[in-house]
Amino acid sequence: MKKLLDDPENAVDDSLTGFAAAHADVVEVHGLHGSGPVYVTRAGGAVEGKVGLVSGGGSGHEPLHAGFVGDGMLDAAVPGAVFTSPTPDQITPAIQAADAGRGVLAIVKNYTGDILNFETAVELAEAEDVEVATVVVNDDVAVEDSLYTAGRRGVAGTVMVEKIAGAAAVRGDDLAAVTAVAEKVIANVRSMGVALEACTVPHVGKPSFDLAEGEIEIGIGIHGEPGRHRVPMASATEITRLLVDPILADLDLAAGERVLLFVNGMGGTPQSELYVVYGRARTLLEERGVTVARSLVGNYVTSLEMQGASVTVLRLDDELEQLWDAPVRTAAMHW
Amino acid sequence: MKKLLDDPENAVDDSLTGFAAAHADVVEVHGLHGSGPVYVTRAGGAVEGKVGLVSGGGSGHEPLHAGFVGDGMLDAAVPGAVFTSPTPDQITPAIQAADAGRGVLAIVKNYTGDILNFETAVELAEAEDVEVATVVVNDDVAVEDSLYTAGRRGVAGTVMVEKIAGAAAVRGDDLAAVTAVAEKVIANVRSMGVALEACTVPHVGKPSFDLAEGEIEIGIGIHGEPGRHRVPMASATEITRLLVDPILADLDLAAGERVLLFVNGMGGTPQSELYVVYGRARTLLEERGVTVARSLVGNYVTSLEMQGASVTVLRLDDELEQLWDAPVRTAAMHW
Amino acid sequence: MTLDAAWARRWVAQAANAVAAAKDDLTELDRQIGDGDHGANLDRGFRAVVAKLDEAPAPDDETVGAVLKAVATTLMSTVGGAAGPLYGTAFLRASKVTGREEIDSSAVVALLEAALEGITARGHATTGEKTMVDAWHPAAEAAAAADGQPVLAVLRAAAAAADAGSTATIPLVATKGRASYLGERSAGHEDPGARSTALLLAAAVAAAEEQ
Amino acid sequence: MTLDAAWARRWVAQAANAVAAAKDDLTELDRQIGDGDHGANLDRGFRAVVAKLDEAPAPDDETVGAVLKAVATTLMSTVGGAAGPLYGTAFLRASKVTGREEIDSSAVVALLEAALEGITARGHATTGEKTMVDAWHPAAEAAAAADGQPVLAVLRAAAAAADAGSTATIPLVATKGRASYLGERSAGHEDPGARSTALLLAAAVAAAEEQ
Ligand SMILES: Nc1ncnc2c1ncn2[C@@H]1O[C@H](COP(=O)(O)OP(=O)(O)O)[C@@H](O)[C@H]1O
Ligand SMILES: Nc1ncnc2c1ncn2[C@@H]1O[C@H](COP(=O)(O)OP(=O)(O)O)[C@@H](O)[C@H]1O
Ligand SMILES: [Mg+2]
Ligand SMILES: [Mg+2]
Ligand SMILES: [Mg+2]
Ligand SMILES: [Mg+2]
Repeated sequence: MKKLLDDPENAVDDSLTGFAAAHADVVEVHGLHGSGPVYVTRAGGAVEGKVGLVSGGGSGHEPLHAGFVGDGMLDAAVPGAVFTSPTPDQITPAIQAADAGRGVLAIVKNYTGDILNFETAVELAEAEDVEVATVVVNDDVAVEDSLYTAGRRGVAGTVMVEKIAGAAAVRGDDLAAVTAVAEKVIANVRSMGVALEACTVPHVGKPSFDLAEGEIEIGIGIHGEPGRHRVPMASATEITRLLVDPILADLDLAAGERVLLFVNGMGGTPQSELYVVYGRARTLLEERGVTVARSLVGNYVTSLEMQGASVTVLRLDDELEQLWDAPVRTAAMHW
Repeated sequence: MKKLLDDPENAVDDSLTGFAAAHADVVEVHGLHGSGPVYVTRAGGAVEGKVGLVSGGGSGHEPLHAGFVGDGMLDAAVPGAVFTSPTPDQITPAIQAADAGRGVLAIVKNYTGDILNFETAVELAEAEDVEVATVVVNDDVAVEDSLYTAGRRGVAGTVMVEKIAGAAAVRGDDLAAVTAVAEKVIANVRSMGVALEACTVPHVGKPSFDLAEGEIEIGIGIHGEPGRHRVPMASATEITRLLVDPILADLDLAAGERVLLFVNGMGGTPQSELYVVYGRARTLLEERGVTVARSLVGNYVTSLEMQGASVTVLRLDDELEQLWDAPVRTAAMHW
Repeated sequence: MTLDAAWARRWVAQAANAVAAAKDDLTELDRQIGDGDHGANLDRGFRAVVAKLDEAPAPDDETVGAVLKAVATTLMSTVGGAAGPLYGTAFLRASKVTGREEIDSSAVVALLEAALEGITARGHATTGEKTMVDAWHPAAEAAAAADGQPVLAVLRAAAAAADAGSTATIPLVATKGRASYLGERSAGHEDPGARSTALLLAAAVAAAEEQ
Repeated sequence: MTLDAAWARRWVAQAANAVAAAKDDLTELDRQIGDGDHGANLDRGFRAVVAKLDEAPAPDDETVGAVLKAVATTLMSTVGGAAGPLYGTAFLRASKVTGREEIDSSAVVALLEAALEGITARGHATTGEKTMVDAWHPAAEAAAAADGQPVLAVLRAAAAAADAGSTATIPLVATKGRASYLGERSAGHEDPGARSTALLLAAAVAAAEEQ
C-alpha cells in the first residue's frame, strides 16, 4: 500500500485539516484533533429562515459529503471513519448547527450503520427541540429491494438529492416541502457501478477485494464491497450496457422523457475514461428516445482510489431541472 | 491493463465525443472521427474584441487543456494523441478559430515536441494574417534549467497561466499586455511532483515505468516519464517536504509574501490524500512566514490514472489575485 | 457465586484484549463479505471503553449495570457502522436489568435476553439472516436452559452456544447488513459480527473464571 | 546506377514495414527514457505516408523530391511529438535537393546532409546529446566519405554508420529531448530516435537493393 498519508489512523483528521484550511471561506470543521466529535458546517453557520440540510456517512467517498457543504446544498456534513458510519455524538451537534429554526432534513444513505446512527442522533436532536425529517437514499439498482433484505444502497444519486433539496431549501420551502422534493428525487434516481480494481482502506492496508487481471466487479457499492457478480473484462460499450440496462429496466423511462445523466468516477479512473462511458450511456438513452437534458461527469462519490465508475440517471421535470440549475457554491460543486 | 475504453487507438476520439456531448453549452469539438484535424473551441467561437488564447499538448492530462476552454480562460485547445504533442495541422486552425482580430496568445508547455509543432503552426497562422504571440511554461523545478538542456518542463503551473492570462484577455488587455501577464505568472510559478505508481498508456498496455512496492519517483513529469530520483516510500509529511523545499529554494520567497498553493492530483490519487499534502505544504509555507492567500486542490493536470501529486506555488500580487478571482466558466473550472 | 462490578470491569478488559488480538481476523471476515472495518471499529471502541473506565476510580457501590452502561454509551459514540449502535443498544438494555452490585445466574440470563432484544429491536433481524443475532440468540437460549445452575455454568453455556452459532453462519446467505448486498456470494463465509459476539461472551467467561 | 522516384516509394514502403515491425521495440526504448510513444507515433505516421502515396498513381515524371515532400508533410501532420517535426523537416529539406527524376551518389550525400541540417536547425542539438542527430550525423559523414562510389555503397555506408551511431548513444547522458529530464539516469539506454533513424536508412538500402 502506497498512500500520501502519515499515520493511517489519523488519515481522516489530517485530510479534514487540509480541507478546512483550503476552503475556510466555505466551510468550518469542528472537533478535529480530539477536541470533540468531528463534523463540518458551512462557514458562518446556519442560514436564517432556511430549512437546514445535513448528511453524513463513512469517509473515503470524498468530495461526498463535506465537499457539498455551502450555499445551495448542505448546511452540515458528518464524516465517519473510513467507510464507517459516523456516531450519534457527531451527528447530533451537526443537526443542531444546521438548524435555524425551520427544522432540518437529514439525508441518509441506506446502510444499516448509517440508518441506526442517524436514528439515534435524530432522537437526541429532537430532544433538544430541533424538528428533524429524514430521507433515505437508495438508488443502487444492483441490490434487490425487498422487505426481507437491507434494501437498495444509497450511492452516487445522493449528490442529486443533496443538490436539489438544497436548492429547494434556498427557494424558501418549509421542511415538509424540502422533504417532498428530496423524496421526489429519490423516487426518480437510479445508479449502478463497476469496479476494475478494488481500493485499500488505509488502516487495513490491503485491497478490499481481490480481482484477477482479466476480471471486473459489476454492481459494486461505494465501500469497497465486492459487487453482485464478477465478469471478464470487456469493452467500455459492453460495460456501460451492463450498468445502464438495469437502470432503464428499473426506472421504466418512456421515449420523450428528459433525464440528468451522471457518470461518476470511483476515484482512480481518469476523466477521459469517464467521458467514454458518458458517451456510450448517452447513446443508449438516446436510442430509447430519452433526452439527456443535464449532465455531470467526474469524481463525486468515490471509494478512495478504486478504479471504476457508476452511471446514475435521474428522471427530470421542470421543477427538478430548475432546482438543479440553481446556483451552488461548495468546495466541490460550484455554479 | 484494465480501462474503460473500446479500441485503445480511438481512446482520445471516444473521450472527446463524450466531452463534447456533456459540455455542448461550453465547447465545440471539431474534426472528430476522421472529419479533419481535431481541436476544441469555445461554443459560439471567438469573442469579439478579445485577445484569443490557445493551448494544447498531448492528451492524457485531462482536464488540461480542453476542460479549460470557456469564458475567462482558453478560446481553443488542441489535444494530441496520448502524451504526444499535437500536429501543426491541428494547431493552426485552432489559432485561427481563436482570433477575433486582436491576435492570439499561444500557451505552450516546454517540451521539444510541443515547441516544434507550435512553432510550425504559428508560422502557418501568421501566414494567414493572424497575429500570434507565444509563451512557454516551464514551472517544473525537478529539471535543471540550463542553456545546454531542453530546460524545465511545463507542468501543473500551466493552469495558473491559462486562468490568469484568460482573465487579462477578458479585462480587455491587448496581445502584448496579455502576454506580459502570462510571462509574469510563468516567472513566479514553480512546481514539483511525485509518483507512487506509474500510469499505462492505452495503446502501449503496460506501465510507463516500473516501481517496486516500497519505492516512489520524485521529480516526475506529466507524461509518465520516470522522475529525477527514486526514493523509498515515506510519510506524507516527508514527501511533501521533498516537493516544497526545491520550490521554495527556487522561488526565493520572503516572509510576508502571499502565494497561491495548488496541490494537483495525477489522476489516481484520492482527494483525501491531496488534502493531506495540501495541509502539510501549507504548514511548510507558513513556517517561512509566507501567507497562503489562494488555494486549489484537485485533479487538474493529470497523467492518466497515475497515483501521485504535485505541489505548485505561485507568488501573488494584487493584480494576479484579482485575475485569479475573476469569473471563469469552463467544463473543469467554474466560479 | 455471584458476579459483581469488578467482574464487569474484568469482562471489559478481557473483551478489549480479545478484540485487539482478533482485530485482523475480524477485519478479514468483514473484508470477505462486508467492508473490512469490523475489527478496526470494535478495537477502537473497546480501547475507548477501557480508557473511559480507567479514567475515574470505581465507587465502592458500583453496580454491574453502571459498568455496562458506560460500555454502551462509549461503544455508541466511538464504534460507528452497524456494530456500534447494535452493541451499544445491547449493552444499554443489559445495563437496565443489572442495576445491582451483585448479579446471580438468573440475572445473567436476563442480561443476555435484554441484549438480544436490544439488537433485534434496532436491527430488525431474526435468526438465519447471517448477523450477530445468530450468535446472541442461541447464547440467550442456552443461558435460559441453564438457568438455576451456577453463574459460571450459565455463562459457559452461553459462550459455547454463541461460538457454535457463529460457526453455523458460514453456509448462510445474508439477508441483513452489508453482506446481504452480495446475495448468494455471501455464503461460505462466517459473519464477523457473530464471531465478535462469540469473542465477547468468551471474555465474560474468562472474567468470571478469574473470580 | 541512379535512384529514381520508384526507389523513393519503395523506401517508404520498406520504412513503413520496418517501423511497424519495430514498433514495440521503439516504444520500449522510449518507455525506458522517454514517454513510450515513439514506436506508435512513427507507425501512425508511416502508415499515413503509405496511404497518401497509394491514393493517386504516380505521374510518369515523378521526382524523388516529390515523393520525399509528400513524406515530409504527412509525417508533420500525423506523427506529433518531437519526432514528427524533426523527421518532417528532415524529409522536407531532403526533398529540396532531390527535385529530379533520377539522383546519383552525390545527390544521396546532399540528401543526407540536408536532412541532418534540417534536424539540427529545428532541434538545436549537436552530436553527443543522445538524439537522432547521433545517427544522422555519422550517416551524413560516412556518405560524404564514400562520395563517388556507387549509390548503393554510399547508402550502405550511411546506414551502417547510423546503426553504429545509434548503438553508441547507449552510454550517453541525454541533454536534449525528453530523456534529458532523467539526467544521469538516461545513461545505459539506446535513444529511440537514433534507432528509428538507423531503421529508416536500412530501409533506403533495402529499397535500392531491390532495384
Ligand atoms: N440488521 C442487523 N441486525 C443485526 N446485526 C447486524 C445487522 N446488520 C449488520 N449486523 C452485524 O454487524 C456486523 C457488521 O459490523 P460492522 O462491520 O462494524 O459495520 P458495517 O457493516 O457498517 O461496516 C455484521 O457482521 C452483522 O453481524
Ligand atoms: N532537440 C532534439 N534534436 C534532435 N532530436 C531530438 C530532439 N529532441 C528529441 N529528439 C529525438 O526525438 C526522439 C523522441 O521522439 P518521440 O518519442 O516521438 O517524441 P516525444 O519525445 O515528444 O515523445 C528522441 O529519441 C530523440 O532522438
Ligand atoms: Mg463499515
Ligand atoms: Mg511524446
Ligand atoms: Mg464493516
Ligand atoms: Mg516519446
